[in-house]
Amino acid sequence: MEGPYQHEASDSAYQFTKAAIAKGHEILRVFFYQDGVLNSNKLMDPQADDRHIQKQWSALGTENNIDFIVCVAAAKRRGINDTVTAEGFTIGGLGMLTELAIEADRLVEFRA
Amino acid sequence: MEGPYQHEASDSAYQFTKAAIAKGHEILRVFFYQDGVLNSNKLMDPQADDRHIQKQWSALGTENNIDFIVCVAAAKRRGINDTVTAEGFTIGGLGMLTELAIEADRLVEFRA
Amino acid sequence: MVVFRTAPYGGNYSFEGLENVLIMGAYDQDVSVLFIDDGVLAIKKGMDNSGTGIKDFSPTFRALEAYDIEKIFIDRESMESRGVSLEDLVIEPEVIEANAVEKMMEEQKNFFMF
Amino acid sequence: MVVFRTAPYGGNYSFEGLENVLIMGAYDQDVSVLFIDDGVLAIKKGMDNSGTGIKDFSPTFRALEAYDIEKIFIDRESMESRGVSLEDLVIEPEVIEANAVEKMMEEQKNFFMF
Amino acid sequence: MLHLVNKSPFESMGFEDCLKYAAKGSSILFYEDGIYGALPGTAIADRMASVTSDYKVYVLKEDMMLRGIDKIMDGITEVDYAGFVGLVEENKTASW
Amino acid sequence: MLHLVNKSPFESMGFEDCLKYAAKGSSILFYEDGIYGALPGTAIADRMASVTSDYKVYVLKEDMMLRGIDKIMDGITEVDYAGFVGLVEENKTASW
Repeated sequence: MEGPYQHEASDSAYQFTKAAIAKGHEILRVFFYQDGVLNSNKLMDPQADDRHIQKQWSALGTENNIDFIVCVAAAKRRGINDTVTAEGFTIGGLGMLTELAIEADRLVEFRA
Repeated sequence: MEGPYQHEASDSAYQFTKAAIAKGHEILRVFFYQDGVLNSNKLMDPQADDRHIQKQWSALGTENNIDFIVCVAAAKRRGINDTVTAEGFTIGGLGMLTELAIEADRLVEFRA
Repeated sequence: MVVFRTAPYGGNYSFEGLENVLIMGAYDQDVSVLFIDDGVLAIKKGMDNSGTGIKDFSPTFRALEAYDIEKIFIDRESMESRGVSLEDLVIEPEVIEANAVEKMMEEQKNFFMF
Repeated sequence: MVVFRTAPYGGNYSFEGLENVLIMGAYDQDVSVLFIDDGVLAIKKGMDNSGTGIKDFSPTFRALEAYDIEKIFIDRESMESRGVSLEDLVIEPEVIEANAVEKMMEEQKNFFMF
Repeated sequence: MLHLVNKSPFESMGFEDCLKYAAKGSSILFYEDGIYGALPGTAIADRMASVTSDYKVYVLKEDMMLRGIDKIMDGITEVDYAGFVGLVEENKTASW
Repeated sequence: MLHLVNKSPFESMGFEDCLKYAAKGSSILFYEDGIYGALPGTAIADRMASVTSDYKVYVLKEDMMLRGIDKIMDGITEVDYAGFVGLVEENKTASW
C-alpha cells in the first residue's frame, strides 16, 4: 500500500472496508505495510476541510472491532513506532500477514 | 518527491546533492515536499545493514551548511512536525520553494 | 511555470502542484500554468467527492483568475487522446501544440512538474 | 504465492515482497514464487550497490532454496521483451507461458502481488 | 478471477499487463485512475471495445464521480463500493 | 534541455510522453528504473535506436550497477553522478 495523502490507496482501502462491513462481512484484519504504515500516524494534521485518514480508520476500527496491524519492518524504516501510532493500531510482524493469507476467505491488496 | 525506502527518489536526490557538492557547487537548499517530507523523520530505524536516509542527509547538511526545508502543508498531512524532525531540517512554507525557483540557477526535481 | 502532467486523486501531484501555483501567485511571480498528458484530466468539470470524501480541488482551479494567474495552456494532443474538449473543463486554457512545450520550458527561469 | 511484477530499487515492492516470501516459508507454508513483467528484473545477476548504498537484496533471492522455497516460476514473454535470459538470473525459475498465470493464481488460497 | 486496475491506461502499462494474463471471461474492475480506461472517444477506445467483448468490465462509480466522469463506453458496467465488495465475494482478486 | 526519465519504459508511458515534447537534439538521461530503456535486445530496441539518432541519450552508471546491468545499446552514453551534475550545469531539466 502507498502512503495516505500521497496516493488514493489508503482512501480506497478505507471505503472498501466500510462497504464490506455495511454488507455484513466480518473484516478479520487490515494489514498496513510499505508506505501504508503511515496511515497509523496520530500526528497527522490535515487542513480543516480535508479528511483525517488516521481518525477515519480509528473510528471504523472501534465501532467494528477490527484489528489494524502495522508491519513492524516497514514501520521502523519509515519512522513509525508506538510513540506515534494511534490507538487501535498494533505494530506486528509480517507473519500476521501470512496468518491472514491462511485464514481469510478473501484478501484484497490496495496498491499504488 | 516520493517517500524514503518506498521509492528511490530520496536516494537519488541525496547522491546528486553529494556529487554536486563534490564538484564545488553551492547547494542553496534542498526542499522536501509531498512524501519527501518523510526524509526528515528522526524516528527512522532501518535494519542494521541498510542505509539510514535521514542520517545521511543530516551529515551532508552539517558538513556543507545546506538548508533542508520541509514543506509545512505536506508535512502536517503526513504527521511530520517538529517533535519528529531531525536536527538540520526546518519546517517552512511553500513560499521557500518559490524563492528557490527565483534564486537558484538550476533546479532539479526527483519524482516518483 | 507549473506543469501538470498526472491524473488527479490517484496521486496527489495535482493537488500539491495547485498549492504551488497559488503561492507563486502570492509572490507576485508571473506564473504560467501548463496542462499536458493526464494533467488535462485535473481540470475536468463536475467533480463530486461525496462518494469518497477526498478533498475536491476543482473550485481552487476555478479561482486561478482571481489570483491574476492568466497564462494557462493545454496540449491539444493530450486532450484529444483522452476524449476531452475545452467545454469539459472548469477553466479555459489556451490550446497549444506539443512542439511548443519545450520552448515554453526553456523560456522560464525555472519550472516545476507535478 | 507471491508474485513479483515490478522492477527492483525504483520502488521497494520487490524488497518487501521478498521479506514476505521468507516469512511465509518460516510459517511452513507451501510458498510459490512467480516473476512476471518487470519482476523478472528483480533477480538479475551482478547487482552492485557500491554507487548508491541502497541495500542489495539479491543474496537473499539466492538463498530461497535454503528456505525450502523451490516452486519458482517466470513468465517467458516478460523475459524476452526485456532481453533477459535464464543465464542472467541469480536463481533458475521454471519458465511458464502467460496463459498459465491466472490458473496458478486461482489454485492458491490467497496470493500477494508486489 | 477479478483483476483490479487502478492506474491510468494513458500513463501505465498495468492494464495491458493484466490483459496478458487474464483468462477470457474474467472480470476487470477499473478504480482510482484506472477509471479513465472507461472514457468514450479516447485514443484507446477501439482497443477497449475489443476488451469488453472478451471480459466482464466494471468501473467504480465513486471514483468516476470524484473525477467528474459521467459518460462511459458501452459494454462497461458501473458498480459502487458495495458492488466492488460483491465482486470480491465472487472472485479471488489480483491487483495490477 | 535535459529530460530526466526514471521509470521503466516497459511499465510507464513517461518516456514516450517525454519524446512527444522533447525537441530533437535535446538530451535525455535515464536513471532509476529508467535505465532499463538502455538494455540491448529488448522489445523496444528498434524504437530506442531511432531515439538515439534524434537525441543525446545518457544512462546513469550507478543505477545500472545497482540493477546488475552492464551492457547497453550503441548510441547511449554512460555517465556517473558527477556527469549527471555536469548535464544539469549545461541544461534546464524536466522530470518525467
